[in-house]
Parts: sequence; C-alpha cells; structure tokens
Amino acid sequence: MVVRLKEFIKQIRACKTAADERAVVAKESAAIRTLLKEDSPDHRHTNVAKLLYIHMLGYPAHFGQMECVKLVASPRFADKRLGYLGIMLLLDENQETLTLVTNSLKNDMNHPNMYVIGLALCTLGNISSVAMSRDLCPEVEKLLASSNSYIRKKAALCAIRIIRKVPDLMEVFIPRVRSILGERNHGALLTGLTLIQEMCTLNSAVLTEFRATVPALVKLLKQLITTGYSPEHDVSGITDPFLQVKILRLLRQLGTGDATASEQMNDVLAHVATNTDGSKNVGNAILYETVLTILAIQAEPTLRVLAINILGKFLANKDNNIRYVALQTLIKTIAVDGQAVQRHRATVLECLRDADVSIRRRALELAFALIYPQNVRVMTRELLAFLEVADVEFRAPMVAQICATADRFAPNKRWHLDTLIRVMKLAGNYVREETVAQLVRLATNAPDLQAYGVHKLYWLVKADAAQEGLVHAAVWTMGEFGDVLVSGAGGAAAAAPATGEDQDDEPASGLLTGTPAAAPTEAEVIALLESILIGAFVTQTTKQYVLTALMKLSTRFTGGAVTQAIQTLLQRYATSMNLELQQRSVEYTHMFDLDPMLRAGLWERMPVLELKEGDKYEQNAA
Amino acid sequence: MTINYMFLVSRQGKVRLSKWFVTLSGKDKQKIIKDVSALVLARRSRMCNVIEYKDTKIVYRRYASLFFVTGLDASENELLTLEVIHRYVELLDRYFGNVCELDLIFNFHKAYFILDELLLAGELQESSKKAILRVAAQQDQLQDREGDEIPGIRNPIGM
Amino acid sequence: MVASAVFILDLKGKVLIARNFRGDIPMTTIEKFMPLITDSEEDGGEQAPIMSDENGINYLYMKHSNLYFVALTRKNSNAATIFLFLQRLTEVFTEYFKEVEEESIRDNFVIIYELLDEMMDFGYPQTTESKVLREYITQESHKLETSTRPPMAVTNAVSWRTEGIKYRKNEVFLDVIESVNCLISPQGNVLRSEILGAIKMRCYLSGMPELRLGLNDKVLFDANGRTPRGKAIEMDDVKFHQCVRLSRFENDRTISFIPPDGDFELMSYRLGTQLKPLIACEAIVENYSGTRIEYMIKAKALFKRRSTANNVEITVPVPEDADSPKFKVSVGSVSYHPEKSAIVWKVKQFQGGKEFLLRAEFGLPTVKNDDLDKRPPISVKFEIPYFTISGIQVRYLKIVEKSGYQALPWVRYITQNGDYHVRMP
Amino acid sequence: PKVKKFLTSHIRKGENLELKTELNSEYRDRRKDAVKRVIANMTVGKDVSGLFADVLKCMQTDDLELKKLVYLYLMNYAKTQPELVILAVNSFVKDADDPNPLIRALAVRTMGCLRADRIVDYLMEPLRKTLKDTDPYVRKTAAICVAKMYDLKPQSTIDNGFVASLQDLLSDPNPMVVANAVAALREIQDNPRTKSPVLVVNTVVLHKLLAALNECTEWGQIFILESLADYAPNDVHEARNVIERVVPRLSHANGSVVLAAIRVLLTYLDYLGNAEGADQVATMVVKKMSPPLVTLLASTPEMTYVALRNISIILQRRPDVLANEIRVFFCKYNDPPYVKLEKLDVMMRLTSERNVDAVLTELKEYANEVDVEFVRTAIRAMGTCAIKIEAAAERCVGALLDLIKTRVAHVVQESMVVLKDIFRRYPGRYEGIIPILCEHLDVLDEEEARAALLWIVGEHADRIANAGDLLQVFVDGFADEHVAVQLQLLTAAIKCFLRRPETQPLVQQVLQLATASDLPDLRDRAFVYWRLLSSGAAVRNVVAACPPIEYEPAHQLSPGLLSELVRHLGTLAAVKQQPVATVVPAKELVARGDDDDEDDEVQITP
Repeated sequence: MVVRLKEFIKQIRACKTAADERAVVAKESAAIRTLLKEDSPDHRHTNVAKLLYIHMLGYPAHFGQMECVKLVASPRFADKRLGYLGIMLLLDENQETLTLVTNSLKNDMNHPNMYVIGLALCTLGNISSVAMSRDLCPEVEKLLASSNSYIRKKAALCAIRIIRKVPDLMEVFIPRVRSILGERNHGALLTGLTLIQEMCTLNSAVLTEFRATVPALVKLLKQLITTGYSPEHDVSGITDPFLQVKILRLLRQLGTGDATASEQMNDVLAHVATNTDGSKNVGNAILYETVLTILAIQAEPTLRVLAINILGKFLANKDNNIRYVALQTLIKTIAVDGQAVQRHRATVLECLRDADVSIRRRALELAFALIYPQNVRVMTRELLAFLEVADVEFRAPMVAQICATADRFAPNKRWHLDTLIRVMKLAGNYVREETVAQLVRLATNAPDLQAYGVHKLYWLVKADAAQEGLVHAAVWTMGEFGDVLVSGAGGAAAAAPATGEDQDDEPASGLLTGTPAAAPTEAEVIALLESILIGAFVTQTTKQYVLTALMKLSTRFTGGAVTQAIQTLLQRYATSMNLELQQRSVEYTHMFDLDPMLRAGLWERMPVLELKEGDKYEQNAA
Repeated sequence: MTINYMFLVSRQGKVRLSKWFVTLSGKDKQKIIKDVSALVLARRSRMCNVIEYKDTKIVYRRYASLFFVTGLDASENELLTLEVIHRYVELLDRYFGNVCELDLIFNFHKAYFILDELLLAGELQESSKKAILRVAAQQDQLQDREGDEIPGIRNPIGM
Repeated sequence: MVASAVFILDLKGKVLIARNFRGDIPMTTIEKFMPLITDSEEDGGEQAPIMSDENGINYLYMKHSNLYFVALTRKNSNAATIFLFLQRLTEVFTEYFKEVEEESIRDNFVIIYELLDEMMDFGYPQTTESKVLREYITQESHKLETSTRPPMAVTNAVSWRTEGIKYRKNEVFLDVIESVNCLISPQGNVLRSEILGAIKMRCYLSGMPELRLGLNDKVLFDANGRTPRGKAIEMDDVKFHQCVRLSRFENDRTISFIPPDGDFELMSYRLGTQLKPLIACEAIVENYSGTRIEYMIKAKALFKRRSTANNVEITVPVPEDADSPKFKVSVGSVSYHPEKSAIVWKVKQFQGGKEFLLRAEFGLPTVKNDDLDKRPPISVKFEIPYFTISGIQVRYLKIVEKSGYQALPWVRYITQNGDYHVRMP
Repeated sequence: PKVKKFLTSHIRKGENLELKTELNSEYRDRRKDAVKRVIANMTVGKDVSGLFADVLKCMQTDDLELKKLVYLYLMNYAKTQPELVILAVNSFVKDADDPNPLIRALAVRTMGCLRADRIVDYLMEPLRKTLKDTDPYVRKTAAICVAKMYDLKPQSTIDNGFVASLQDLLSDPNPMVVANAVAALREIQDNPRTKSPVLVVNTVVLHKLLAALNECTEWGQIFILESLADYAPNDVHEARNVIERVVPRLSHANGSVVLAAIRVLLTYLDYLGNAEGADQVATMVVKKMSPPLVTLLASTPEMTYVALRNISIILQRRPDVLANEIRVFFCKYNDPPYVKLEKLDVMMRLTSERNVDAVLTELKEYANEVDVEFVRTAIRAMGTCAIKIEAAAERCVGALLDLIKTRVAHVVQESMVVLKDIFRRYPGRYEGIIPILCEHLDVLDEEEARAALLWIVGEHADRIANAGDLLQVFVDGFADEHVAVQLQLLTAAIKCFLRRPETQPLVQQVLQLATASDLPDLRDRAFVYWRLLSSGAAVRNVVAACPPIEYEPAHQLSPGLLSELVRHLGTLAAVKQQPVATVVPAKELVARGDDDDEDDEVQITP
C-alpha cells in the first residue's frame, strides 16, 4: 500500500520528537527506494513528491534523482512540472545526472505549449552547468525572440545564467537585446534590462555601447513616475517600483565615469529624489537607489547635496531599516563630502551602543571611516572604550582597525606607541601578528622611544602575561633592547604619568601609575622570560620569540651567570618534539662555540624596518 | 546577482521551502539554513530586517509564524528586497486565499511553482501580481484537465 | 559552590523552567546557550558538555530525552557534582512523572519548583533521595497541611528509612544481574571486556532490620584464610548504596546495612576479566558497488549446552540508502529497520552450543551519496537466566530485627548483554 | 491539563487584570489557581510583576503548596520591587516561628534568597533563632542562610556573630548540619572580601568532620572531603589517619564523592613525604584508586568526560594508576566525539611496550572512521606509539604508509606530520619511504603538513634529486604561506644549500623575501642566517644535525599548574586544565547591593 503525500505529511506532523520524525522518514524512504527499483510509472509522481518533502526536511533523497529525470520525459504536464521542480531541488550543475536532462530540456524548449517551454527555461536558468549553457544557448537565443512575452522574459533571465557561466556566449545575445527598450510588457522589460545590466557588468565594450540608451532610459523612468495610477503595477501609490529601481541601477552603471551620460540623467534623478514619497518603505527603496546612483555618477553639486540630505533624514528615521541603509551609505559619502558626514558623528557613536547588532556593525565601520588627523585622539578614545564592551566577533577586526588608524593618523610617535600598547593591553588575545610587527616597526624607527617602550612593556607583561599579542611585542622588545632596559634609561619616563599633550592618553587607573621606576637587573629580565616560557599561557609562537630574545640577550647582557642561564634555557629544547624550537635550540647552542665577537655580530641590532611614509607625523600634527 | 537563496522557516525552526540560485553542496546549504535561522529567530521585533552573515547580507521578514529569509550580495537594495518578499507573500495569499502555514506545508510544491514565476536565476521575473496569478491558474487548469498529451496552447490570450 | 542556576530547555533552546539559586548571573544569560551549542556543532558534531561564554559564565549541560538540563556557574565549581546532581534531577523526575519530557515538565511545573527548592539550596545539593522526597512532596494537594513535616529521614543518620514500617509477611527478593560489555574483532577476538554486576533488592521488612549479606568474595575468604566450597570471585570495584557501612566493609569485607524500604540497588561491582564471547558473530559482506550488497552472518552460542539465551537480538548495520531487502534464516525472524539503518535478527531461544545462519541481500541506488560510510558494529542483545558469568553467588542473607521475626530471602540470577559489539569486517 | 493551558496560551490582553480579580477572590481554591497561573506566566518569561501586592496577600495561608508558590514569586521579583518586599517581612518572621519545622525552614531559606538589602536587617532575628532550632532540618537550612547573608552583607554577618555560630555548628550532633556548616564556611572563605580564615580546622574539628563523613548524605560527604583537601595536617600521623578514613569513600556510588576522595588522597600522600612506610601507603592508595576510576567510565557521557579529564591529571601525578587498564579506554563506536578524543589522550599516556600491539590495532580501526578530528587524533596517536616505544616504530610506519595510500587529504597530511617526527626520532632508519611521501605533495594544503614536508626535503636534500625544485615551488608562493611554513622554508633552504651549493640563488631569494617580511620573528631569523652566511663562519657547525627527539606527552601540564589542579580535582579548572584564576571571571555581572560596610576587606572580630 502506497502512502499518499498528504498522509505522509500528516504522519510527520504527528511526530513528537526529532527521533520519531527521523524514524518515519527513514521507513518511508526505504519503502520508496524499494518501489523505485520496481520502476512502476504509477507511483512515480507520488514518490517524487514525497522525496521532495523529505529533502526539504533535510534528509537524503539523492536516490530520487533518476526518477525526476524519468518524470520529465512523461507526456503529462503534471509530471513534467513536478519532475523539473525535483531536478531543480535535488540536482545542481556539478552532478552527473544533470547531463541526462539536456535532451529533455531541448525537446521541451521546442514544445508547442508555452508552459512546458517555461518549465524548461526555468530549470535551465536556475541550475544550468557550463556544458548545458553551451548546448542550449541557441534554443534560448531563439526563444528570446518569441512573440510570447511570457517566454521572452524567462529566456532573458535564462540568458543571464548562460553568460554568467560562459561569458563568451554574450555575443549571441547582443543583437537580441538592442530592441528591449521598445518592450511594452513590464515583465519582459524588467528582465531585459537585467540582462543588459549583467552584460555591462561583464563587458566594458558592451557598457560603452549601451551608454547611447541613457536618454531612452531617462524617458522610460520619467514616464513611470509621471503616469498616473496603474492598477497592474502599483505598489502603495508608486508605479512599478521594481522597474524604477532597475532603471536607476542601470543608469548608475552607465553614468559612472562618464560626464555626458551623467549630465543626461541629472534632471530625472533630481526629480525622483524630490518627488518620491518617503513615508513608506517602497518609496524609500527608490530614494535609496537614487542616492546610490547620484553618489556614483558625476552628478551636479546641488544633486549631491540633495542626496546627502536624504541620507541625513534617513539617519534620523525611526525605522531601523532606514537607519541601517543610511549608515551603510554614508561610508560611500565620505569621499564626496567628508564634512557633511562628520556632522553626524555623535549619532554614529550613539549607534555603537544600539540594541541591534546590525546597526552596531554598520556604525562601527562608519566610525572608523570618520577618523582623520584632527579627531584621531578623541575618536580613538571612544573606540577603545567601546572595544571593552564590544561583541566578541567585533574585537579582532576592531583591534586591527584601531591600529591601522593609529598608523595612519598618529600625531606623534609617542601617541602612536601608547595607543598600540593600550590596544594590546585591552585585547591582547585579539591582536594579530601584523600589529606586533607594527609596534616593532615603530620601535626600531624611534630611538628616542626605545627605552620608554621597553620599560613600559616589561612591567606590563610582568604584571600579566595572559595577552598573547602583548607578550610577543614585549618579548621581542626585551630581546632587542634588553641592554637599554637594564641600563635604567627611560624608566622614569615610562613610570611617570604622561604630561602635556599626551594627557588624555593615560587611563586614569592605568597599570602604569605607581610602577617602580627602577630598572630590572639582567637576571630579572631572564627570569621573566623563563616564567613566560613555562607559564600557563605560553604558545609555540611565544616560545619561538623567547628563544630568539634570549639569544639576543646573550650578546647584550654581560653577566657570566646570566649567559650560563641562557644557555641552559636554550638547551632545554635540544630534543624538543617541536620542529622550530629544536632547530633554534640546536643552532643557537652551537653559536656559543663561535668566536664571541662573531656571535655578537650575528645578533647586533636588527636593521630598521622602513616606515612607509616618513613624514606622516608632521602632516598629521599640522 | 540579486538573490542567492530564499528559504522559509517557522518559528519552531522548521524549513517550509528553500530555493537556491547559487551552487552549494548539500552540507553548506544545511549549515546556512541552520545558522541563519538561529540568527533570525533570535531577533526582536523592532530590530531592522537586515543582518550580516559571514560576507553575505540577509534580508528577512516575519509573517505570522513564518520567517521569509533571503540571502543577497552586498550591493543589493535591502529595502527593495523587502518589497520582493512582500510580493511573494501577497501572491501566496491570493493564490491560496488567506494563506496560512498549513497551506504551505501540504502544498509545498505549489509554493515553489509560484516562486518560480516570480524569481528566475535569482532575478525578479515579473512585477505584475495579476500576470503571475493568471499563469499559475492556467497551469493548474492544464494539469487538472489534461489527458495523456499536453495541448499546444501557445499564445492563448495574446501575451 | 556548585550551581548558580538550573534550567530545563527544549531542544530549540526555549526555557521550560528555571530556578535561580544564587542570583549572581542574569537569567537572560541562558540565551547564549543555543548559539554556543550550534557553534560547536559546526566544528565536528558534538561539543563537550562544558562550555563557556565570553563573560566567563560556564554552561554545564546534559541531554535527556529531548531536553537540555543546564547548570550555570561563574565560579570554579565542582563539575562532577553538578553533572551528578543534574542526573539525579532526571532520576527524581522520572520517579515522579514516569516520562521526563517537554509535556510532563510543563504539566508539573509547580511540583518541579518544589522539588528544586528542596533538592538544592544556594547552589548546594541537599536532599535528592526520591524515596525521602516523596514523603513530604506529593502531587496531591496536602489537605492536612499541618501534618506535613520533614520526615526524620531528611536529617537522620539513617536518612533512607523511616521508622515504624510494618508488613504482615516479611520477605526479601534479591536479583543478581550481570551485564557483559564486550568488544569483539571481526576475527572473533575479544578486544575489551568487563562484567558490570548489580545486586538489586526488594525489601518488605518491618521495623529497623539489620541485614548482612554473604557472597563468595575471594578477598573475604583470603582474609579469613578459608577455602570456599565452590569458586570464589574477585571483584575489581564495588559500589554500595549509602545504607551499607563502608568502613565496616573496608575493615572486614562485611556487607551490613539497614535497608531502605521497597526497591533499591544494594551494590554494584565490576570485573575486568578477559572473557570469551558468549555469542560469537561472524560476518561476511559482499558489496557489488552501485547495485547490491550481500551479508552472511553466522551466530554461535559459546556458553554451556544446559543454558539458553532468551530474546536474542542481533542488529547488523546496512547502508543508509539500501532497498529491496531479502532474507533467509535458519531460525528466528529478521526485519529491516530503515530508521536504524540495520537489520534485526531475533531468536527467541538460543541454546548453548548451537549455531545459526542469516543471509540478507539489499539493492543499492546507482546515484551515490557523497557522505563517507560510517562503520557501526554489529550489536547483540540477550538474556541468560539462572546464570552469572562471573560465578558470583549469594551465600547467605542474615536478617535480624529486634522483634525477632523470621523473613525469607529469595535469590534470582541473570546474565545479559551490556555494550556487546562485534566490529564489521 | 488545566495548568498546561496556562503555560502554552499567550497572555491575553487584560489577563493580568483578570488575575488580579482572581487573586483577590474570596474562595481560596480560586486564589490558589490564580497564583498558579501567575507562576505559570512567570515561568514562560511573561512580566507579572504588576501583581506583586495581590500575590503578597495570598501569603498568609496554611496551605503549604500555596505558600511555596507565593515565596517563589517573591524570590523572582524581590529585586525589582524591594519596597514591596518589606510588606512581606512580617509574614516571614511569623513563619520562622511556625510550629511546623517545614515552614520554619522554608521561611529562612526563602528570606535568604530575596537578595534585597533592606530585608537583611529583618532577617537577623529569625536567623539567630533558627540556627539554634531544635529540628536539624531547620538548622541545616539556617546554616546555608548564613552564607547567603554573607554574600549580601559580610560585615553585618560577622558582627552579628553568625559566622561564629556557623563555626559552632561544626560540632552539631547532626551530620547534615555539620556538612552544610562546612559548605557555608567554605563559601565564606572563598569570598574575595574575606581576608582572615573562617574555616579553621584543628584536631578537634578534624575529628568531627571525619565522624560526620561516615554519616551524612553523599553531597555532604563531598563538602567535607573538599574541606579536608584544603586542610594541611599537623603531622605524618594525622595525614595517615585521614588517608585511612577517606579510603573507604572510594567505594561510594557517587562519582563526585570518589573524585573528592582522590583529591584528598593525592594531596595527603604528599604530606607523608619520606616518612617511614610512605611508599607502602602510596602503593596501597594508588592500587585502590584504579578500580573506582574505571567504574566512573561506565556512567553518562558527561560524567565520563569529566572523569577522563581528571584521569589525565591524576596520571600526570601518579603514572602507575590504571597501568593495567588500558583496554577500558578503547573507544566505543557510539561514544560521543568529545569522549573519544579524551580516551585517546589517556590511551597514549598508558601505552607501553606490553600493550602497544593491541593499541595499534585499535588505532588502525579508528583511522577508518568518519569523524575527521578523531581520525586525525588517531593518526597522531600512531606517531606517539612509534616515538614512545621503539619496538612499535616499524609497525607504525607500515600502518601510516597504508593510510597515505588512501589519498584522503586529511589522512595524508596528518600522516606526513607524524612521519616527520618519526624520522626525527630514528634518524637514518626509514628514509627509504621518502619517495612515496613526495608523491603526495598535491594534497598538502595545511600549514603543518607543508612545514613537515619542507623539513623532510631540507633534511634529506642530498638524497632527493629535485630538492631545489620542490623548494622553489614554495618560494614562488612565499607571501601566501603561513609563517610556520615560511620559517621552515628558510631553514630548509639553508640546509639544502649546504648540501647542494648549486641552489645558492634559491637561498638568496628566500633570504630576501624573509628579511623583507613584516613579522619580527621571521625577519630576525632571516637576518641572522644572512649574517651567518656572510660571516665566513663554518655554517655547517651551526646549522648542524639535531639530536634525536625525545617523547613528550601531548597536553602536558606545567608542574605548578599540575599541583594546583590536583588540589582542585573535579572542578571546572581541572576539567578545562586551566589555572583556577582563568576560570573565575574578573568582571562582576550583577551589581551587588550597597553595603553599609563599604570596605572591601572584611574583618573578623574575635
């Protein structure tokens, strides 16, 4: 007895638990598999329908693929319809079974019934492979010229799939699309414009060719907004917003980087921007698209002001969707009119604490874009404060961004160094090696800050070695500038609360207030390195840093006992399972057999890492 | 590309439809549905209808017990996508007459048929509700009436 | 410090009931639980039962019949205690409601609150014996409110038995049940094996009886320098119900106790000895890839002829997408269970020394699934009455009560399968 | 069924209004029903705080069930409605005097949970009384209540003598009361604001604790054992006595009691030091510890996991435990993945020459399973067997070669990593298989496997004819490689150059790329190599052959952490194998009530 689809769905709905459901599905699947082997066409329709339901619930149904192929070959429309649906759901372009469908598709594309053709086009358009695209391209091209708009529109979208798969095939369709602007049927027009848009994206020669159509598109758009109520295409009092947006988007493509085309569309854009009703979502969808187009093309200044004003209104809107797109779009506006966006800074910072993570995410990106030399201190402070409470997923990118911003806009080296260290202290486990590198670059380039930096890092890590990034930076610095560290230079500078222009850089309850100004001894430095090496937070990379730092210190420190301690520590890894540690241990140990002068030469100060733009501090400070 | 995928998920996390315009392995699809459903179901009502998942954008909207979820390219117009979703819901509503979740459960294939008249290759296919409902009805009739052969009805009503 | 709060959730993460014991964690924190679960599922299936969020809150959870039992803590709590407490919760609920599932939790929320209140205070487990709890937390509304008092047992040294129990006929039933855990290689070699034994009691005894149980315990005989009449057994590990005096056992291996009333498990023990398989299964599989697969299973009872295994069930895994099953057996019945991706061969009575044969054939689809084949083992279920594989025997059960009544002990033995698996070739 | 409807139905508009009427009904059944509905709504997270005053009215009742419900409601909303809680105080005070001990205890238990500052003052009297209650059920509840109160107002709790009362309760005749007093005192001790010791164990107290240990519930035993583990015995004799008294706990059915007992035993064995007979005691204890640990593995997967993580710690302290029990750690097919991985870890700690054959057979089986991580770990384990036990190396290499032939990407890569270490452990023994490895370059996309291959090529450049070409492939994609691969490439290029001088341009290229890197560690390495090559020193003497590696168990704890975790066996820190400090979050999530004694430090006045 074969269970009907409806009965089967009822059985599933009656299941109380996931396990029950799995059992019902497994039993039915097994029954279907056995039926399939009998190859009786009577149950094929029901079997496939049930399998599609099973598939939708997330259970395997791959064994039903062949049945779909068989259904499609049936002369009955109901079978074909379900068969093609099954093919679209169970198969994709990577499956071998799909090759068996090509022939059916070809036949059905030549079927006398438009709906059969529609099914074939739909299937091809949704899952076509490269091979199929090539094989069936001629049929689609032919159907694109059909007198039936239902077929034309499907063929147009099918053509998109084909040229996405095989861009070479675009040539075939170019002659066909030239006439599209003359389409009266909205569906065919919409899909035709989509096809043109896709071609322009894929090929710049086509883009140039279609620039000629700008006046026609403008006319089309104007027609849409000026014709009165048209029941078939009305959405909340707006005529075919889908088509309007499509035209606006195509205009954007055509107007970008072209003065003439931009000039031709200025008026209509101004018209849309001023006359579209912004009280409903659909109107705002058009306004939003219009703003994007205005910002992308070479628009007149007044038009740009209009666009930026719309965004300002969006940002003040109560609807979170509108605020979201405003935040997203304002980033693009910064290049056009930074000052205008700066006006919204307070609002943006407020959005960082919005309840909605989507809004927070956009606001964060915008906040970073808003930073420039004049506000870098205050913005960095805001963002560091936010870093402490930020969503975990935000932290790593935020750290990278803050450091990148500091790198770009730092008013002076001291502030730059302090900011990097502060980020590492706050979120050392989210720091990437690049940030460590950034700090090293800065330290090697600022001889006057080396003593200050190494002291600061030494005490920080001595207090807390849990933050990996901070530890790496500190260990490297201690190795490289260990001699400076123990000499006592710079200690006072690091320990004293910052004064003068850097006042806002020291957190009130910073770790550094009250740190001893005295320089550590050589033995203390080695002891700290050893404690890191055996500490609970150590990683392989940290160990690598420590071994190299120890080796450097063997040439920078003078005490005999210290050198002995270093050698002992290094030898600890002579038989280590870790490849890199063993290698270093063995190499470094052997270096002690070399002439001491030679060894000192090997480990002298590392060459300065070149700064990318040397005079940025002066520029920024200006 | 406009829409990469669309799926419908109930408040209980049951999938009621899923349509993919990009090629992904079954495992990847299931993972996306699971992850995105979890994100969407956790949203509060006043929050915006856009969320970001990995490098893609998700636009969703809730209608009664069902969430209609779409995955988009980053460059897509989120507000217009909401209109597309709404259009689909209106079509279902007219087609079934006061649609409810049960209609979509027992007639899931019909929900797919309607969607196939609205979207193709991830792009919007038709902006007229009436046109879609008309072709859907005609295909249903064709299916109900047919004997063994499909009649040639090309250009039946001057389209 | 143990748990700050305990939650019971459905599988979608919806809170069914929650009890905040310490007030140091916002109850909304539980919203992070499901995301943590799903995150972990991404990278390899099931996450360890202890998870932490970015605020350092720890989530300890166990799944129990479509529910999550979750405890939250922000301290360095005793994880073992928490898990055992959660387990005890499920046991107590099972005694109260039979089925512990979404519905019974919803339907009994009042009593669950009461139980939680009595079983844990400020995060410290308190009274968790369902026998004791039942005496003062009942499902029927207390009409005689004032008469409800904490049973003596709650704080008594003998916290598991109340005084004044009376029976007309004093009887004790003992069940000695041994489960055999066994992993067997395709070639029939035992890779690991152990016996888990339990002595369960059903006591219908009046008053406060003192019981003493004698077993053929090798350690005991050795200590006394006596040689047993039959075989003596050496238990690797013995666990007792809390009624048994542990220090007494530690001193002279005497098992003495005042029993709880009714059913309880007196003791459990483990023997890690290398066993021979009781039922051996040899499987031969021929896979004609893409078309069909054939199985031949030879099952042989390797225990003595005078014993018989009852209700033997041999479950043989088959591919998930198999179809068109065909079977042939020399004895018993076979059925295909797609929900388990297995065939189950049932033999009602399997006499020692006998050997039976099963042949099965399945079709396979031409279109292959991309998933790798899992390799589950054959599993075998059985029960052999009047037999303990370890050879354990109850030598005596002495019952002394001050009223001096006579009571009869009854003993029953049974050996059954535990995790009894044979790997597929 | 009626109740169920309450839970599933949404709150209708005006339901609270309706409830208000019902709560004030003159019929007690209707009032009770209404309270149930209120609690039902509360349970599903609906806001019923508006009914506070009305619910409160139902508090005066002799219906115990109803009373409990009202109390439950109060606990939930006390925080948001502190001014209204005051209204309930009188009822509490009255209930704490009720003739029925159940009600007395309920009142004290609930009052302690209200966590509203203002109520604390009213709590003093009832608490004082109930601490001296004649019924032990009430006393044990009051003991915990002291800890609750301390959490809110430490100084007042001390000043009112409650901590002292707790200390007195350690001598209570009832074992449950003793156990709860111990729990409460430990809780107070662990409070960061407590600066002086409150749980002072001396010989007398120790005696009481050991006595109570035999008689209290399983949970009470845990509290007491935990406190014993914290205690440092006066002398060897005392330590030995405690060990003797605790050993029987190993037979307890509750696994947490067993772990707590082991915690005490491991700690106390250390106190024995080199005393006479210490070794025998240690041998006896270690022998008795194994069976209960094995039994723990037969419990729920969650408990098995906890047991395995703790066993790994125990084995690092006492490697003899479980020495003959390796087979119980063989993985079952249906073990959850997290259990399987831990079992493998313990298996590797226990594997020895005696059992390695059986272990290898198992590992080969595991390597055929579906779970990728498990398969990888099993392959790593094969490598561990080879490195740990020389006699097994041959078989391991054979098994790994079979695995490589599967061409499954993660299997090949993991095998490559492992074989590299086998080469390093037994130099010159298995180099014959290098050509086979080089056939599988195409599947290596993970950094560790790529680094392994680079090491193999660099180390054996003299016998790999196309070593230079192989390295060149990596040089060409230098920028895209992980830093670990870049580091290996650097070393491999130098080694290759030393054996094949014709590859000098390659070395030049690598050094240029690496010194231009942003990464300080890589850059340092490259500069030093560069300086070394141009120094005229004998490079061969520096980049010399490495000695054979020595086996190090994976996931080994540092000595300091190990002792810390032994003292915290069974806790989250032990399961996570992290320092206790990292398990306890620094940030306070819930703002505590203002204390009139604002100071962070709390002084115990004698």
